[in-house]
Amino acid sequence: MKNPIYAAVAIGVGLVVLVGYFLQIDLLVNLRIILLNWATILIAVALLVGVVNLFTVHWRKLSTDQPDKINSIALLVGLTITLAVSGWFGPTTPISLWIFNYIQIPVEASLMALLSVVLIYAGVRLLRRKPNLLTITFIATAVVILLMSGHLFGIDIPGLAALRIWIGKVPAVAGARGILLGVSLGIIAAGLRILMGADRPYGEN
Amino acid sequence: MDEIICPLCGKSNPIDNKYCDYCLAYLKPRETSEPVPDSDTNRGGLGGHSTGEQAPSWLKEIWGSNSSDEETPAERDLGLELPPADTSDWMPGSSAKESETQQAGSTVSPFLGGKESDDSDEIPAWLNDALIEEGVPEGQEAEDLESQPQYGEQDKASQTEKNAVRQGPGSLESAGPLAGLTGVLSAEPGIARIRKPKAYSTKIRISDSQLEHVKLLQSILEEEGQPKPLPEKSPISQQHVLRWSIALVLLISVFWSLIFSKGQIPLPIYDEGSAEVNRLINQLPENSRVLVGFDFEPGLASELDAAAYSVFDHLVSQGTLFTTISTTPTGPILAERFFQYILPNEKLIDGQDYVNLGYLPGGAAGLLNFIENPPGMMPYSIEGSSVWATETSEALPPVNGINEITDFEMIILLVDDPDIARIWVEQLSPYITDSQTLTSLVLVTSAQLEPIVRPYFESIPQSVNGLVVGLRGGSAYARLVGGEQLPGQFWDAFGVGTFVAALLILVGGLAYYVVPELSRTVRGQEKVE
Amino acid sequence: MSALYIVAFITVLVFFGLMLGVAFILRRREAPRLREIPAFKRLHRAIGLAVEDGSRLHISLGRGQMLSRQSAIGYVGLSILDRIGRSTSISDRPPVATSGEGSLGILSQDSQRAAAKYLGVESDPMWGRVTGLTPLSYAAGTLSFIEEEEIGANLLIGSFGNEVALITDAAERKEGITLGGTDNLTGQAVMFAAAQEPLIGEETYAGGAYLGAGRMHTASLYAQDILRWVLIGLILIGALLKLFGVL
Amino acid sequence: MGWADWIGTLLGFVLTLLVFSYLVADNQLFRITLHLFIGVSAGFAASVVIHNVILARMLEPIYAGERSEQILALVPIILAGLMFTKISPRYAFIGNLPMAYIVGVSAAAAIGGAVLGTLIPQTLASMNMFDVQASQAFDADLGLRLINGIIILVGTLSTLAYFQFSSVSKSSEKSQLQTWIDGLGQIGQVFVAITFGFLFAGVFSAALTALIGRAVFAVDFIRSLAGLFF
Repeated sequence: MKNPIYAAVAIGVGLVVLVGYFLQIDLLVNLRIILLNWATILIAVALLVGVVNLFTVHWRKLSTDQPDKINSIALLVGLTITLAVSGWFGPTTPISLWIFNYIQIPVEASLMALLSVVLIYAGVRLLRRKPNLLTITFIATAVVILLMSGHLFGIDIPGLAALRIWIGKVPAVAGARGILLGVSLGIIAAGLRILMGADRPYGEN
Repeated sequence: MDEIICPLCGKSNPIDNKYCDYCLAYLKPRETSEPVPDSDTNRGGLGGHSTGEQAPSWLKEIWGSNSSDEETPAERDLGLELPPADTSDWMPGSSAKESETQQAGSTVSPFLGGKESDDSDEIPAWLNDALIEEGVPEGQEAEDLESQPQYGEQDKASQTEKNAVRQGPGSLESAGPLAGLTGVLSAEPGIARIRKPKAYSTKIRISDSQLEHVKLLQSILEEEGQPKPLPEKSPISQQHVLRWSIALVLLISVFWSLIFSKGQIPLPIYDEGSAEVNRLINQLPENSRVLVGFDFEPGLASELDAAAYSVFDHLVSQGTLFTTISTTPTGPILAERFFQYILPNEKLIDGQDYVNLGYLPGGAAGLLNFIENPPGMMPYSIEGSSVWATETSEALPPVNGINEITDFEMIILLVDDPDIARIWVEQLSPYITDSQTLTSLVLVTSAQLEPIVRPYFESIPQSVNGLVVGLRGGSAYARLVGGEQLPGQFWDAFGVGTFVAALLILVGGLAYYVVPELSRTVRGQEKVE
Repeated sequence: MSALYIVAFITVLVFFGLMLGVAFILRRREAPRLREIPAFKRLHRAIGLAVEDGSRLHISLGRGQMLSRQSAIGYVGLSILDRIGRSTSISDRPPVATSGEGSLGILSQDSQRAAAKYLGVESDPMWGRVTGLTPLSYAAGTLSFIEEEEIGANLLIGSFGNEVALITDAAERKEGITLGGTDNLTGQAVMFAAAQEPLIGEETYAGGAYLGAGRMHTASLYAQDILRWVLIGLILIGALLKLFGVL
Repeated sequence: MGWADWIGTLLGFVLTLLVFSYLVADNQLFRITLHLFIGVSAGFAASVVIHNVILARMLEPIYAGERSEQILALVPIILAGLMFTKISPRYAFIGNLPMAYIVGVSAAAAIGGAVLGTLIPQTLASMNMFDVQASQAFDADLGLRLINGIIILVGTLSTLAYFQFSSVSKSSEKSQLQTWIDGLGQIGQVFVAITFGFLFAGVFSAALTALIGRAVFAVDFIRSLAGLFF
């Protein structure tokens, strides 16, 4: 048996906030600000629930003695120590910054560095995978922009620098604007489905 | 008019007809050389007549069927058969049918271009079974072929009886116990129907070439049945080789340029955006209050550090006070790190030179609330100390006199995410574009954001007043204001890296497309999919 | 300023009305056919395979911030997860959802629980996981999830940035299919190059309609199409009026 | 550089090498490093949220706020408490209320953001490119600006048309209108490809800078290490 209360809450609160966005009536605007404030706190709490979920998933892996439990140990150790240290001393104290500078930054920056190889690999295989007008234009643009992003060893190819700026100012903007407008239509539709009660991602029972 | 009844079909034909107009049977008996038995004449004039003259040859043969192997013309023309004299078997005409099949075989043989083979040992069992399954059981062909003449012969039998009756009582029985009597109804037609069934070959007749095909098919089917071991998956695939090659080329080029670069390549010349940032910072009064949004991921710290380094160096030299805020949880730590470790000047003092408001949850909604009411939304610093002016305490210098977002002289956003950049710009746009507002918005972004943020800079009126994009922008700014340590360190390797990447994508992509061996893995994978 | 807000409000009301109207019409009339999108065609095949051979389907919901525009793509991902969950839970390996944001993680577990209840099977909390809470740590967690589990197809529908390339690369190393889309422009650009079947821009939001998630999904698609042409017309007219100095 | 920094730099160097080992092949050490990183980043996110939101914005008003603030502060605390029941599958249903609340508010925020933040501003921006009066005030080369404006307009509209989902032709064969729409979509595809190509190059530039950053870090570390012994 579905419980209509949750749908009523979602729709009611959503409509109040939505109308509060558009109609600049003090009562509605203030109500919107309060509701949004509560929501921002809840989103932060949800992040903590997410941390607990992460912890329990790996704790369960550990307790069920799965083959990759060493990974779970690493995660749990990292999470516990960081949370304990930065939670107790504060996230911006020198000891927390030490963990941040020497563990998080090196790993995360290295993952970003891996991305450079992954992206070239994807670019190399793209033409074989999808040999069409879209791909050829994509590759041609990417190559021109890449060439003009660097110093090209001091060689100045006339017009190429201007071409890079023009692509960034005109056709790239046109495509981006078209995509953003289309996406905004999609966002409105998805949001309205929630406010109509057609989509109910929250549990209902 | 005179007419003659056809002895076969019973239809009347003109008397002078030799053949029946309907069934082409002989209407008149042939002349036979069969001698009239003397006994007939010796019987003393009882109206006896020679069978050879009066009785049609077909009837005569029915009478004396056992002794005659000779076919009548009608039999020849219609293919009627008589039982062989020597047969004890009830099924008739097997020998005739065999000769018929033999004949068929001999006609097929030259056409197939090979000698016939009816050796069933050479034909796989499954093919025989298949034939049986397909409704062609052994001897079936024989039955089919036999059934047709039987009906024909039944008709013919009834006709023969009719004709025999028409011949009238004058006919003389020449054989059996009733020999000599006339008007005897012949039992022959009925008996004549009982024949030895034809024996047909139950073997499939196929040529050598057909047999070869059959054997080939059999071998293919047998191979299909055999389980084949899966091909050993090579631990090193084409993908691995390609990845390794790309990584090797890129790493070598980057390290090479870092180690052996002489720093001869000049930094890029400033562009419109960075020049505008420089102008705006130069216009800032001393101890001006700047709000800085640290909204990038630690993974891109290198790029944003390099891009923002000279800008902040310039700001610090102007005696600017900073207030930092982030919409990402790691932002406050990045801000602290930037002020404590990255900037070249002596360390800035927290709470005096800068204040870290910390993390602002709630994305766009949270940001909107903060823009509308900064003190109300972020009352404390990340350390939990009070920041804004209250009854009991004074505001910290960086936020002294700040009640609204437009009280800041400048807002600088360090961002790597297009959505976060757009949220900031769109929420601030009404204030920035307002002609009454003196606050300017400057973006220091990752290179990937250029086509997203540039329109805001190009728009009229401007939603973004200054723009420094990526390492290139940071290097251009560094060249403009001097302070080339950090960007200068990166610029040479960056140029080499982008050049190598463009080359790899262009040349490698074409080679991968043209040379099929290289792309085998992809095709294989696509097949799998 | 306030006029702008009124125009915005009217736009939303018109959209709302159009969706309801089209949904009402679709109750009686057969919906016009939609253009073919290869990624959804491939997804249908992948779902079929998941049901047949019990291969696991991985649905990645991204790490979009709630209370922003990014939440919408998260809801699209959740409705697709719900749809697929109800169709593939009959296999012995139901789909697993990974997410990089707390509330998305909770919602994915709710969705999995609802699907399991609908099919009368026992739900497992491991079917909806949070694999990381910052963009790159989420990518790292999803990457190792793909490496550790036997995944048939990876559907990436949510808010992803450039880090999505690491996920698609891991999937490719395991010879799994990757398809999906995102609202993030840089994420789209990367996915276009790295994913086998990328969805471009607005296409991602059509997932529910293409998977038969309900009449309202189809209705909203037709409403989008109508408003698209209204928007095109308005821009053209507005540009001309601006050019001639009327506006 | 103090001993703590030395250890830290060494640790950072080792972790960098372990991550780069993924380029050779996926391996256990790489996965351990990833999991360590996931744990650390989650720990930081949690502690920032605890300090910045839970303590400063959720609990502080209860102690320091006025009566009205205290009452208002109770609502998120109660909802947060309900949300924590989601941790247990058995009592998860209790947490549906705060989730429904979040979903409703975020849906509204998404719609508001899309209409006020993207739809209307981008539409107006597309029109404003042809604002002759404003352009004359700012731009000397009006002709070039108009040509660029026309290209952007064509690109924007054709890209928008490219996303058309429903077919306008009733039968299986294309109507003339459908052919036009498809043709417009083809033009839009080219603009989409150019945008993606530009963004792709930008993403690579960012990743390359990160690679250079790691390379600089490694070279500096090795140089300083060599300086210790030689």
